[in-house]
Amino acid sequence: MKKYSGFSLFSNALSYHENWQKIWRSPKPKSDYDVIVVGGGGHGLATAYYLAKVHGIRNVAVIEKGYLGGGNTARNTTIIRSNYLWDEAAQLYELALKLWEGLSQELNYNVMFSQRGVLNLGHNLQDMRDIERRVNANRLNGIDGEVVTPERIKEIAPLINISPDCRYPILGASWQPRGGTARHDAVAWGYARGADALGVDMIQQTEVTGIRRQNGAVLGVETTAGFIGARKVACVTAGNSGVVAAMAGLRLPVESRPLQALVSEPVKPCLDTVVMSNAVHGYVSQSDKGDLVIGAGVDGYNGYGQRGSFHVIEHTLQAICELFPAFSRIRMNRQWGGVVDTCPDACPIISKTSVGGLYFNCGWGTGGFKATPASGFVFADTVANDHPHPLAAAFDVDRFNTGALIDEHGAAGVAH
Amino acid sequence: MLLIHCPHCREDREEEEFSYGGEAHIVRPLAPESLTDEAWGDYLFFRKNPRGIHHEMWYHGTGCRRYFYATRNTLTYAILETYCVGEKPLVSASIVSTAL
Amino acid sequence: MSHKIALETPLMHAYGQFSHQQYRANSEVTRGELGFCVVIKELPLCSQLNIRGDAACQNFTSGIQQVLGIELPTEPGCWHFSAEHSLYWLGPDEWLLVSQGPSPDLEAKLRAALSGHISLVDVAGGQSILNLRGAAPALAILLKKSSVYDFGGWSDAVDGRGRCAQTTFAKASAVVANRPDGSFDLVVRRSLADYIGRWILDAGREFGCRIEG
Amino acid sequence: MTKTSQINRLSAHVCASARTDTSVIINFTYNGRALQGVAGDTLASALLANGVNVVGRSFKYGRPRGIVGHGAEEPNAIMQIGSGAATVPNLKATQVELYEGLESASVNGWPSVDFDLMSIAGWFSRLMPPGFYYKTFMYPAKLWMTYEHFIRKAAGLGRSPVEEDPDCYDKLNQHADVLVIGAGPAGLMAALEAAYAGARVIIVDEQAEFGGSLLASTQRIDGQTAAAWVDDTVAQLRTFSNLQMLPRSTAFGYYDHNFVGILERRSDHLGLCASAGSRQRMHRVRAKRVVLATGAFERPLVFSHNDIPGVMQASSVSTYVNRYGVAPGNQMLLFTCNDSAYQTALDWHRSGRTVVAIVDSRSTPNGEIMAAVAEQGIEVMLGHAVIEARGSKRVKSALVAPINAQGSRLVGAVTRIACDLIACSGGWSPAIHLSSHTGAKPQWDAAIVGFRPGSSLQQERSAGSCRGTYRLSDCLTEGADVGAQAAQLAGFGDAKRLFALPHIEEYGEHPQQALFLVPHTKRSSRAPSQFVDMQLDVTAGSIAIAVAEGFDSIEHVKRYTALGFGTDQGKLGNINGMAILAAALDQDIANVGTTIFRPAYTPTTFGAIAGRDIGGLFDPERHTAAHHWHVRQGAVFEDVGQWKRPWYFPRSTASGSVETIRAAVDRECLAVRNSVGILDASTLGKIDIQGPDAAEFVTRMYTNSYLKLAAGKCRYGVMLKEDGMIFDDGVCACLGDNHYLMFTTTGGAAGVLAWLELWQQTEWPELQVYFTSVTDHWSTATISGPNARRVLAKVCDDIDLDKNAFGFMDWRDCTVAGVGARVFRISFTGELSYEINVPAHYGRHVWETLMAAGEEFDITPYGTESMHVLRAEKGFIIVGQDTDGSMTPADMNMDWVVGRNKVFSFIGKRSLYRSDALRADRKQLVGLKTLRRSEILPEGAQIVFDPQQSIPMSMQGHVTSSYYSANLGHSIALAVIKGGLSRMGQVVHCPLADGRTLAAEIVSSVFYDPKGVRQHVA
Repeated sequence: MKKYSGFSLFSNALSYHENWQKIWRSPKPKSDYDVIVVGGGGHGLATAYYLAKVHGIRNVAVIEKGYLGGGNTARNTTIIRSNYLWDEAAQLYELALKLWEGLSQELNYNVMFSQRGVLNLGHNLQDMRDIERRVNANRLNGIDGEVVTPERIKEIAPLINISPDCRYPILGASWQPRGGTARHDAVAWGYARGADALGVDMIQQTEVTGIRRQNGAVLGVETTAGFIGARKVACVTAGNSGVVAAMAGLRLPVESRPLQALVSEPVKPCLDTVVMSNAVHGYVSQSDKGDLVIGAGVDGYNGYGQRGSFHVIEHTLQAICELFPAFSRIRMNRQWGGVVDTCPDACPIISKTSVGGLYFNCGWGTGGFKATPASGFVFADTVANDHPHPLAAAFDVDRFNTGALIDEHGAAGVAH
Repeated sequence: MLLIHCPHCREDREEEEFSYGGEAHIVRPLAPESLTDEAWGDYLFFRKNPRGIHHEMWYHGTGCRRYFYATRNTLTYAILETYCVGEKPLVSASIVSTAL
Repeated sequence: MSHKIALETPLMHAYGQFSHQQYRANSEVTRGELGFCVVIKELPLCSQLNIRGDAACQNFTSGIQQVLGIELPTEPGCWHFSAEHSLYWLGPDEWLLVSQGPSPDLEAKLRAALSGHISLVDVAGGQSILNLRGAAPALAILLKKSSVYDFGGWSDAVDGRGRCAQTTFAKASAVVANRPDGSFDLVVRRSLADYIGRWILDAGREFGCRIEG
Repeated sequence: MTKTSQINRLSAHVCASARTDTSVIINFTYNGRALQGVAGDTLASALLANGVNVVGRSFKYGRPRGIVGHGAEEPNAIMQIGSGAATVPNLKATQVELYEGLESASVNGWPSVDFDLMSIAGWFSRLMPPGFYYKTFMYPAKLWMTYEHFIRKAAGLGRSPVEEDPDCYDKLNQHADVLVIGAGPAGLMAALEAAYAGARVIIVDEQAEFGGSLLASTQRIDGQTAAAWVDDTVAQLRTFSNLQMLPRSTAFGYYDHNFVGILERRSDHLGLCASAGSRQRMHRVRAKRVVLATGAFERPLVFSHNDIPGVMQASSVSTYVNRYGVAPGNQMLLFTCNDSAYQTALDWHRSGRTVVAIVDSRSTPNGEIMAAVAEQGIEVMLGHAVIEARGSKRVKSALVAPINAQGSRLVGAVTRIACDLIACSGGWSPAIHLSSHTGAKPQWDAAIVGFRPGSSLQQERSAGSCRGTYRLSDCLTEGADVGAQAAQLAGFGDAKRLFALPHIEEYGEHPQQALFLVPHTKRSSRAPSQFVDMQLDVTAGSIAIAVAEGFDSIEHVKRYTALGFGTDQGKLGNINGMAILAAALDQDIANVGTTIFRPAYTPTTFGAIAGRDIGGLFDPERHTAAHHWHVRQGAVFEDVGQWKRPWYFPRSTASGSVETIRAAVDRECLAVRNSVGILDASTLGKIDIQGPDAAEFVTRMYTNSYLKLAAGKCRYGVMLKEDGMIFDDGVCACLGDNHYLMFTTTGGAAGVLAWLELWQQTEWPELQVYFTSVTDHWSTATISGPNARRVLAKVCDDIDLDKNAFGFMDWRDCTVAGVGARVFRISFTGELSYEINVPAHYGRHVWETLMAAGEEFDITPYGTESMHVLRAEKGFIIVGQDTDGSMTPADMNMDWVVGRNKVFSFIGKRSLYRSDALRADRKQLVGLKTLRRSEILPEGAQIVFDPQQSIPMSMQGHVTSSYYSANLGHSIALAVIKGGLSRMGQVVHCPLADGRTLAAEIVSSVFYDPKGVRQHVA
């Protein structure tokens, strides 16, 4: 792999950029592989990368029905944080955050990981109790975070409205300075380039249509390009996980829902952090291009259409205008939707299955992007050793039978 | 943005009046205590979640307060029918696939 | 020991409140001297019963008819009324009965007349009825601002019967019914009456809008 | 009229068709310069009239840019309009109607748009290929945030306002039989036919005037000018009461089930000021049928330096001349590959300015219009192309060369032609955006060299040029037919056309040539920049580089080069970009396909999408009957769900200052324990339950049984979800045979009712039971404390209040303050308590009567905070605070409320036997006493056993509730701790953020009156 640098940029400029190396080969699929990763999104590409890099398993193919990084990787609002409540989740997301902090150098590809901090706002007394509880847990887990006052919030995000007179005044927030955003496409491309350089085959525009099994173990996958053999099949297909699981006669405790987002027209820098509010349902950050990147809540119904309902967008922008009254005159440039696979406890499934050599990594719901490096890291380890990585053990699908759920929905609204 | 025909109000109504009730026709086991953890977990959490024809439940909360069923394509969002509790759907995945 | 009993409807404190803005080119209507195109009138307290029962059951429907002198609306989205009673269709087995003036023995009369699986619940304290009247097109526009329902698709109310729908109103809900005089009645939850009053004043600002008792 | 500044304004007699009124002067400013325009101008036409060349600087290279278009497609003329709170960033000058006093400024360029230091970047443009930032700024890692700081500064267009929006916005929910989008020739005819058929019709157009392309047309319809025909037709539409016309209204998104979002700009054209009405209004239209008549965009031609000011769309030049009476230049060179653009030469010629030549890439065109051009003596260069524009801030000349028939390479010498305006036309692209929002896949049609709308997933049809029908007569016919059909499909008319179609003279046309990238003497990677997407500086060269690097899908190229990501959403650039990519990949355009079209068609104001539901109306506020009394008392409120509940009632002290929350809560709590307090408990959910199977049903819902509960009695119950976790709790009373009243938590009311309905309607329809919400019907005043009975006795004399006659957990119907009431003797404080329920319209009266009656006992109103303290002293839980959706009754030390031997398996029972629910080390509810009694544990503090351990610490639980108890004289806390119930007496530690570690002892969760004698006080 030819290294990227200011120098390589300069030398390529001299030759009118006509001699850049292809970012990845586009090989014809081999007849069989040690591992086939189904799904060429960020998590799948990261899985392939760490299989090759950490475990030396290089006879690997990533099979993607569309183009690499074209699913939720291309559709999310790129927020990165690790301030989760429960130990199991917090440790997983914190591993991700640590990997993010060195990812551009690891991949020699600038993923523009921008640690401008994340605010999670509280609007009522129970919000604040939950924030205290979460931040204390984070601190004792070695994760940065503090509870901040409205005045401090105003310093961090000067255009925010901390007036006590509005319908749901801001009472405080949790603040994780190490959180931030990254350039989503670059993450997929960087992992793909890195994996390709280690010998992983990127098979695009090829759809897996079946999972061939024998005596309870996988033999490979049927695809639109024919059968491809594999000793192990690792499925990382997010919203389509239920569909792929069905190919192996499995059901999952996931439901696929539309999740919508939107961007404004680009404006000069006016928001230098990520602001999230669960209570009023909206989150916003500003990209390096200047767009306000805004995320909505999950739509109420199952849907694979990569479209949601407009009233969800309306509600989200009401929340944004509540938090930032000055943004009311800014305009929405583009809106879109993704398909998120939601679990009952809002935590992922990283798991072996009842089928030998078949593994699933799914159920990330609305929170997958931030976990990309750790998801790939622990899943690669689980696949390589056919045994859950210590940080993945708690996310076995069996928890839905034993009842050992990890409820990251946070505390329910206070009663009485 | 869905427009849903309420079989009780006998009108097309806006999605904002309804809330989604999840997969339809999941029958609660008669003797839960006799089930294994797996069987009970399956009833609690595991769903068909199909990409295509889906029989699902809706609640007309801002309307007649009745639950009813809909057969909806989860890819195109087209609602093929709505029907009352106790009724059977006329459209099923197999019918549609053979129709294609 | 005796007490002077003070009654209070939910919007009483807001009578006389109004919204009014100087005319602008982008308002649909020009207002007369009065300056108010829409008037919200909170109707005086009356008895309200929530009725549940089986519309297919003969002696249920006839029992209602016999006690109230009006036919139970079994057609979805309809309400029937006489000078004394109004019956609103709320659902396939649910109706709202509104009767003018206090009629404490009405529930007892109905219970006596109705047999089988029924439910009668006094909800008079929990709801308030607001009458919206106004000049066209102000009233129609106000309803379009406030609800996703297509009131424009309704046939006009005639004496004794009209259309009604339980639907969204602002971010709350209401039972909306049309009257023969072209005005509309809103049945709203008591706790939300303040909110809905404020909403209508705000949405009706460009027409001029007033709350009265 | 004065023409001091308007050097390009044509006099009225030269251009009679103009819709502008040169007799009405309008003053405005551009970058501080005072300029003049006339009535009917857009900001763009006014700027052109004033000879303004440079209106912006490009995003990446800082190149000077001028106006190229006349509508939504404009990529360059991006303006900051107005100043102060009402300023708006990023408006397209081509869409801004001019008004007196308008302030405009270009959004890029420092120190000025004419001299921009960023243009230095242009010199290094070769160092900025697509995605260059992915390849650089990586080392040293810690410097990235610094690099990024400067990248961010350079990015962005206009500036966000910094003050609250002074305007308001609203919405109309509209329902139409036929919605017609676009009021050009096809749309007008469609609306006419549909309205005549009797359908409810709405017709919208984004421009101030209806007419679309006809407003700038010199064609004659039925012998009159196109504009006159438009005026007649619009007048005719006005006569229909079933038709609504919405000018200045943009359909920005087409959503499922024929829901269309439309933004109407109501006061922007009047000037920027807080309008008393709404500035903009969103129409949420649900239509039975939709007719799309959205027109087409002229396609630019891609040649070197085609971004220099003075290179414009041919149709835009015609529009400025014919509609606005503005000639943006003097010496025009027309570059085309089709017949339609020849009209621009005729228009320009008529305006009295010079047509230098027509450069036509086709070698043997023979359209009828060529004769008309020849008549005017205009030179035509066939088989030639403009390969490069020359000039810096304005075109000075064009390099022209002969090209082969395929338009793929040059076949002769380059000549230089002087001109100051190059009008270009690469043919037309249908505006298929809205059709594509529905998920319809655009279909490439080589015959029209463009994408037609795909087969639709919604109830819509396209008509006119948005489906590739370009001849005016065909547009009118198609519009009429589609309109009549739409009406019929919506249930009106017989789909037959009712209006006679007008007669039109049209030229016979020669086919256009597909020309997407004009060849240069150098290949694209080395030729002077050939711009594809001007707003984002995407060139043909950068697409070539992306392909060379292995990005071979259109989505990858779009994301890698940013093609089409601008605020114009690639209306001009996308098709050329896709075609150039297809060529680079050696595929045909149909294979490469388009990127996905997303709303918004044009940028849509946040405030308009939010509507009125902001500020005080953001979410409904629910008030109790005594709310206004609480307000008058100066209560501080807490949001609980949508309810406003008094949190505490601070008194002003003698010194005039107001009590702190601590002082107020201490006082309120002491009052309840020592005399009597009064709480507004009206917000608790209440559900009336009637029917023969009521008892059985209630028993299935709660963990305990109600089969034997007698009339007049109450019982406390807990509800689980099927996963075994607590989700609500409350008291349920038996009112009589088959009749119950269920209390729920304030937040849980709606959810519990829906939950009951769910099970009854869908799982157990055979159970005969009805549920009715009576939450709002009852106003509840809870009087609590040793003097509660004495207070009640003063206002209630028709029942025996003796503690045995009216026992704990009993209820009675009686008369309170002269009002029929239902009184429950239940207690959430542990004191003698009565919950007095009366119909809400008596609520205020009864509350005030109780206050008067309690005066001698110094009855004290208390709020939710004191309620929380008092119940915590008793160890009563609050669902949602002490539980979090992962707690079973056993975890709450409440096994006593679980009827494990009930006949029927209650909801959630099975889950209590799952292996995880049986773990010994589950978190369990206990009490905590700080070792230093004055210290109060923070709620949410995490609990560890060993404070010395290093991070990460092993956390054993957390504090769920914590207060200072004035009654006990020390702090108390509730917590959930792993295996807590078997750890009584052990000391645990709470390491806090401020560095302190508080130690506390695990004790019983019941701190006060453990025997519960106080609620039985005589």
